[in-house]
Parts: sequence; structure tokens; C-alpha cells
Amino acid sequence: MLYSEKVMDHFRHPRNVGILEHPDGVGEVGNAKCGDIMKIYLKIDQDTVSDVKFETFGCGSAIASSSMATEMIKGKSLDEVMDLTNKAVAEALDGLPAHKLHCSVLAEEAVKAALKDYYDRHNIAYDPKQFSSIDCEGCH
Amino acid sequence: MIYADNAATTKLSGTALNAMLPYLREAYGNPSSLYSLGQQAAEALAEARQTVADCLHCRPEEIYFTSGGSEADNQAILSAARRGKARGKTHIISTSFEHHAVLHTLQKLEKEGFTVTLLDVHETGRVTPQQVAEAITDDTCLVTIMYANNEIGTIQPIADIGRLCRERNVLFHTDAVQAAGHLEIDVGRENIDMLSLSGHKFHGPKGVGALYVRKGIPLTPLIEGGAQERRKRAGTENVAGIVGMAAALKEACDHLPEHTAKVSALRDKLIAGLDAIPHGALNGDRNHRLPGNVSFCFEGIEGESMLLLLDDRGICASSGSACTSGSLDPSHVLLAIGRPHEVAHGSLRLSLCEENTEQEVDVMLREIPQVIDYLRNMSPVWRKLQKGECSYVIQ
Amino acid sequence: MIYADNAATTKLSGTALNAMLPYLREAYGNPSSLYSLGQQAAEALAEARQTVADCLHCRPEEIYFTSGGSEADNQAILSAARRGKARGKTHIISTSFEHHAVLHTLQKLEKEGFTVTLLDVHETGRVTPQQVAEAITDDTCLVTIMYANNEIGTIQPIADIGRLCRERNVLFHTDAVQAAGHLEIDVGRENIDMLSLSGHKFHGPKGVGALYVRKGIPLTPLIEGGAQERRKRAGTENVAGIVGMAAALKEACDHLPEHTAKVSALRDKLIAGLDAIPHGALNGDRNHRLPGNVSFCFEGIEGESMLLLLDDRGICASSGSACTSGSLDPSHVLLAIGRPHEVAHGSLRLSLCEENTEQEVDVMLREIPQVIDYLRNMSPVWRKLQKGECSYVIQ
Ligand SMILES: Cc1ncc(COP(=O)(O)O)c(C=O)c1O
Ligand SMILES: Cc1ncc(COP(=O)(O)O)c(C=O)c1O
Ligand code: FES
Ligand code: FES
Repeated sequence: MLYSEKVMDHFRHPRNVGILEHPDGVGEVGNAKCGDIMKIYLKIDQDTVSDVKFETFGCGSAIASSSMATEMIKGKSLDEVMDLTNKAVAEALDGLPAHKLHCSVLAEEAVKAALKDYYDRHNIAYDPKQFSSIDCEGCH
Repeated sequence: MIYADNAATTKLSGTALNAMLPYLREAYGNPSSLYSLGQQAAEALAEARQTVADCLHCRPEEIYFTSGGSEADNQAILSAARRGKARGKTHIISTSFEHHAVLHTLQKLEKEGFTVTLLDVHETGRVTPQQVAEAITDDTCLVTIMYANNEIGTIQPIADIGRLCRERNVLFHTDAVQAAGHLEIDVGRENIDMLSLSGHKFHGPKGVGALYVRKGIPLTPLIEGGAQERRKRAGTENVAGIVGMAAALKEACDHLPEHTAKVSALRDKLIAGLDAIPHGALNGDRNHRLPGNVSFCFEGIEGESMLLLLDDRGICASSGSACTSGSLDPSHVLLAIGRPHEVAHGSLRLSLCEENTEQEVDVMLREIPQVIDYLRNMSPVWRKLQKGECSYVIQ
Repeated sequence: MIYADNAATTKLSGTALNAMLPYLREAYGNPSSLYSLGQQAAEALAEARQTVADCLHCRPEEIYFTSGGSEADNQAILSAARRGKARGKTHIISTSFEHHAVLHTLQKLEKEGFTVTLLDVHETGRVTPQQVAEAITDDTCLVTIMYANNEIGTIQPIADIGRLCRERNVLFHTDAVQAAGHLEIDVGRENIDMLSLSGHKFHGPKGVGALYVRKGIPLTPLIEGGAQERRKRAGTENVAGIVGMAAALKEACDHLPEHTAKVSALRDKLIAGLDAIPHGALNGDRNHRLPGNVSFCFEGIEGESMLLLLDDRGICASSGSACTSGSLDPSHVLLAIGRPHEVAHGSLRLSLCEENTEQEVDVMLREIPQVIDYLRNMSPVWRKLQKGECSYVIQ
């Protein structure tokens, strides 16, 4: 199979799909031109992700990566969220085909973009360098 | 399972398989061998060549067997280019939505100094003979235009282009991989100089194809070696494959009108049903279209996830062509007919054959809208469109 | 019927046919398609690649499937030549008795400005590593030397040549079409950079082959188009053929010592029997020889008539190689080992496999001398030799 059982499970039964009405942070990365957009909504209570939802326009591995990423950060402290890597997402999915690894990159970036949005909205100081990876240049 | 991806490949027909089996079992001789077992294979090749020639309305000595459509395309184009270069002509005309077997070969020639004009195929997915006429210069050595497109199924005005090329004394090659066995082809009447076809697109085996080259046109080998195929294509012949391809082509051509009627009725029903989905649109001309081809773009969703969900529901479909599925770029064909990138990503191709049924069409018309709805509901792009934050490309 | 032309082609093994049948029937998906039917074909390809890699002792990603041995030879050599040219190196070393798939490709390169050294293969039909060492210059980009010769069956000192090429940093390709499945091959241990093989020479199907290319060595496509074979060989994959070839190769490799023992005993009996015919001689080295190869030249007769008479007696044999049988020239291989033209015309190749029996050998040893006698009796050449009007070349 093109995808692992894990990927197909998250693709067929995506966790946390949808939107949050009053999110504390929203991150959107990618562009439809490239064929993939991910949007992550965060609800944050006491420096912890209390709820998370996602919307994705993209391939099977993009949907599975978003689903897995939201599971991995739900209930986690913001420090832990900051430590999320695309590699961890891909590994949690039992791997992705080489040409689909960028979907997991997109998932990491969407989460971090949402976190950055939370910091921005709440005037919380952060080191901008931490978020410097959020761009689409290196995707393809 | 509903198999609706006959443009990617087809099921080997029973007739073709039965024709092949003796050559996979007891009749295993090498056609170049002198003894009876070898000559039996040589006769099978000769018969297959005659059959293929009959289907295209040419002579058997104008047929060269290859390992498939890609090889035939490569050899035809490179061969015409060599001939052109020898005469000081290095301009080639083609279209922007050819198969990669053609486009990549042209790119290779461009690096060698050839100039390539890729004609616009318009929103309809068709070139006009006028475009070809205007593009031909004194430097033009080859026009290569596909008979029918593999993704959107549009049929080109081949006979008109053929006449024109013949008048202007320019070689004309057509990639008929999607047309052979599905459309009536007469290479003589249509003034075709070279034509490529591939066995597995008309219920023949994979890994075997043919190149028609009009008598008198020199052909350069792509694969050098033994004296097979009148020294134009070396390598021990895939006897079983060739015999199977010929049997399948004959079967297809013998039933052409009947299959066309059946398949195009299914196609039209499918198109009518999918037309009802909002913000979706048929790709390419509605009339000049392969009998089995249904190709749509749907806004707000991405093709691959649609295919995977359809697979879960037992429907085999594709998004663009099969052989580029390893790539993330949107289909060059859909871009060529003017679909913007974001819409080109949401494409669905259903390609039918005479084994598909009306019941299957009904199932597809039930399942596909559900899958599209489901995916649109989780798509941030669709939400924005719905909210009016950006505007629909397809009304 | 006694089939003694296994160097021309072999009977498809039952194991290989059974492995193929599912892919000729229900499992007809295109390996590039996303849905399960396609992925099932993709998995079959992956498994076949692993199997072939295991047999050659390399990694699956070093295996490229082709349409046969000729295509593999062409692609390997052209690819190495492109790489050489890019580095300013345009000298290639080969031998004078390679298969035409190699020799004709080299001739094409010569026209493009490459210099080709064809090493002498001596009366023994073998090159020495020293010859290769002496021929390599700073300008050498490729050494291509066949693993075993298709006509006279002589095995080359591949491991020694490989070591030497690696030391001198020159690419080494070997045409192992006659060796794969018949000799133990380890591309790593033998320092082989590229290796060609063909399915139908070891009881696999016709029209499918493989090219091994060591990791890190760039490969140029011969056939451009889709993304198949990691973009190095376009065209919808011959899934059934590839699966059949892999099954046949595994079967051959699994039984290698056993088959070698059996077949070489038959060969030796045949050679001993034919040695008794006056004015005939074995072609090529007696020891470094494919297990199944028996190749003789008989003075005073012509090969084709011998083959036709043997066919009448139910024996399938060949004279030289199958794929040059359209030509009237004597075998370049026999000329290369120093046989004069008149003797080279009187050649007989018997190539055995594990399905041949001792009884068949006995029949051949009864029939062949009769046929030779008969033909000599009507040969003016033979009469002259007998009368002492000219002298025997073979004592
Ligand atoms: C040594 C050798 N190389 C190459 C080939 C070509 O293989 P194929 O005919 O499968 O292309 C053959 C046999 O025909 C051969 O014996
Ligand atoms: C229009 C067209 N040309 C060429 C090809 C290549 O044929 P094959 O894959 O048999 O080499 C295909 C299909 O794959 C095709 O649809
Ligand atoms: S989303 Fe396509 S490049 Fe990043
Ligand atoms: S999102 Fe397009 S490839 Fe994954």
C-alpha cells in the first residue's frame, strides 16, 4: 500500500476535524495552488492546549498528518507543542512515502502558526526565530 | 468493485489471454530460430502484424512492435528529428497537453538545439488545423499531436491536420495510445505518417505496443542489437504479448460501433449526473470526446483524498493520469486547458469500458457527491468560498 | 522433440507462468494507480524487484526493469557514455565478440566521436584482466565485457576485471544475459557497476529484462515519459512479465548447484561424443564454459542445412546466435576466436537446460554424425578436402 495502516486510519477517521468558534489561536499554511492547505484552531487554558480542531484541503497524507498532529498536541503544554516536529508526526503515522513527507512538515507548521497567532493575539513575548520555518519555499 | 480507470489500464480480455497462453506454454520458440518451433513463433508474429495492420488500414510491413506506447512515441519522434536534422530542419510542432512520453522527448530534443512550438489547446482541449497551418515553417520537420487526450479525452482533428501536413510536406506523428481500439482509425485516409499505440489500453497486455511508420519513411532504431523488426527494433520479441495485443485490438475494432454506442451512453449519463454537483465542471469539449472519458474539476477539494475515499467505496478512479501520480504538481493537461492550479488539484477522471454497467454508473452517481460533500466539509478552502471570502472559479 | 537451443530462448517454467497468471487475469491494475487494485500491482513489482536484487546480491533500488536484455545493454552503455562525455572521457573498452546489442550501440557511439577498443578474445574465447589493464587510459569511461558468451559459452574473468576497473576508477558493465540464472553472480563481490539480464534466458517470459545499476551511478533514461522506474524507464510496467521473470530467476538461483551439476554432466557427455567426429572442433575454452553450452565447428558443411535436417529429426539446435539468423554473414563470434570464414559457416550450437535428459543426449549423438555425414557427402568442399586438393583447417 501507498500508505501505512495508521495513515489510512487517520485519513478515514480523522480526529478533531472541524472548527472552533472562538479559538485562541489560528494557523493556516500552504496554498491551494500547491494543492495543500492546513488550518489549525487552538483553545488554550493555562498554557495547555485544551482543545484543537483542523481543516485540511489536501491529499490523504495531509489529512492524516493534520489529524495526527492535533492528537499529539491535545492536552499538551505549550512548551511541548513547541517541541512538535514533522518527523514525530510522520513517525507516529508509521512513516510517509518520501514525496509525501512535506505533508507532515505542513502539519508542524500549521500547529506552530496557530501557536504564534496565540502569542501575537495575547501579546506574549516569544523568540521569532522559533517560528522562522513557517514558509512554503522548501516544501516542494 | 467498479473499475472506472480504463484510461490508466484495462483488464486483459479473455480472447487476448487465450491467444497468449500457447505462447506462454508449449510454443516458446524464438521467432529468429530456423526450426519449426521457432518458425511457429515467427508465423504468430506475422499474423499479429497483419491483424494490427488491418485494424489501422495499413500494410503489415509498416508495423513495428515495441514495448509499449512510450517506446513507440520516443522512437517516432527521435527518428523524425534525426531525419529532419539531416535535412537542416529542426523545428517541431506539438501541443501543450501531450503525454510525457512526447513532451519529455521534445524537451530532450530542445537541449540538442531543436525548436519546439507547443500549440495552445484552448478551454475545449482541442487544437485547430489553422493553428497547425500557421505554426508550420520551412524549418518544420515534424508535427506530433495526440489523437485523443488521456486525461480529458478530447479528440483532435487528426484527418485535417494530416491533410495539411501532407500538403506542406511535413511528417505527422500521432500518439494514438488512447484512441486505438476506441475510435475508427485509418492511417491512409487520415494522412498519418507515424502512429503509436499500446496494448494495455484496449484490453491487451501491458508492456507491448506498436509503431506504424508509413512505407518510405526511414525509421531509426531506439534499441540497437539483433535483426528483429527489420533491424529497427532489437531484442527477442515478446511473442505472447504481441499476439495478445493483436487479438485484443482485433476484438476491439470488430466491436467498435457497438461498444461506442454502449460506452458513450454510460458516459453521458455519468456526465449529466456529475454536472448537478455545484461548483464542478466537465473538462474539455463535450462532443469531441472519447466514448469512455468523464473528467471533472470540483472546487474546494483535492483529488487524491477523493480517490482514496472512492477506493474505500469500491470505485477505482483517477485524478489526472496514472503515471504522474508520484508527482505533486497538478496535471499539465488541466493547466493547459486553463484550469487554475487550485482547481486543477480537484480533478476526477472516470474512464469507462464496455464492461461497465448502468448500475455501476448509478452507484458512482450516489457515492461521488457524498465523498465530495464530506471533503468539502473539512476543507478550509471550501469554507472560505462559502463564506464569500474568496470567489468561485467554477460557477 | 529435443529442445537444445536454450541459449536462444527457454521454455517458460510452470512456476513463472503461475506467478504471472493472476496479473494477466484479475490483478490488472496499473502500478501507478492509487487504489487497491493498482497498489496490489505496485506491491508485486516491489516484491519482484526484491527477488531479483536478492539473486544478484544487491539492493532493490539498484534494479531497473526493462523490456529485455537488448534494452538494458543499450541503456547501460549510452548512460555510461553520457556520463563519460560530461567528464571529457570518450574511450570505451569492450571485446570483439559481444552481443550485437552491445556492439551496435558502440558503433553508434563511435559515430558520435567515441573511441572503442575491442579486445581480442583469443582462440579460447576469453579476455584476460591484463588486456583490460593495458587498454585502460585516462580517457576510458567504460569497460563493457559480457559475463558469458552466447554462442560459444565461454565465461570471462569478471571478478578480476571488476576489481581492476574499480581500482582504476572506470565504470564496468557486464552483459550477463547468458549468465544470470546459470552462474552464481554477486555484483558486490565482483565489483560490477552495471549488469544486464533478460527473462527468457532462464525460463522466464520474453520481452522483459533488468538492469542493475550500482547505487550512486547516474542512469540516463533511454525511454522518456512517465515517472515509472524512478524516472529512469518510462512506460506502464509489464507487471506480469516482471513477476514471471523474478519467479523464474529465483527458481533458477535456488537450484543453481543442482542444475549446474546435472547440465554440465550432459554437456560433457555431448562434447565427448561430438569430439569423435573427424575434422570438427569445440569452440572456446573447455573449462570456463556455461554449464549448458556445446559449440562445434565442422569442416566441409554449412550450418543452416544442418539445422534444417536436425529439425526434421526433432532436434532444435542453432548455428551461431538466433538473432542474427536473418543474416548471411558468418558469426562474428567464431571469426573473433579465429575460425576462418569457411569453417565458421559450419557451426552447431547445442545449449542444454536441466530439462534435457541423458537419453536426449544419446539421440543427438546418434543423429548429428549422420546428418554431418550426409551433408559432407554432397559437399564439393568436403570432396576437395578429402581428395587433398586443399587442406583441413581442423585436423
Ligand atoms: C549475450 C546476450 N546479450 C543480449 C541479448 C539480448 O537479449 P534480448 O533478446 O532479451 O533483448 C542476448 C540474447 O538474445 C544475449 O545472448
Ligand atoms: C496518450 C498516451 N500516450 C502514451 C502512453 C504511454 O503508454 P505506455 O504506458 O504503454 O508506455 C499513455 C499511457 O500510459 C497514454 O495515455
Ligand atoms: S504548500 Fe505547497 S509549497 Fe508549501
Ligand atoms: S498535501 Fe499535497 S502532497 Fe500532501
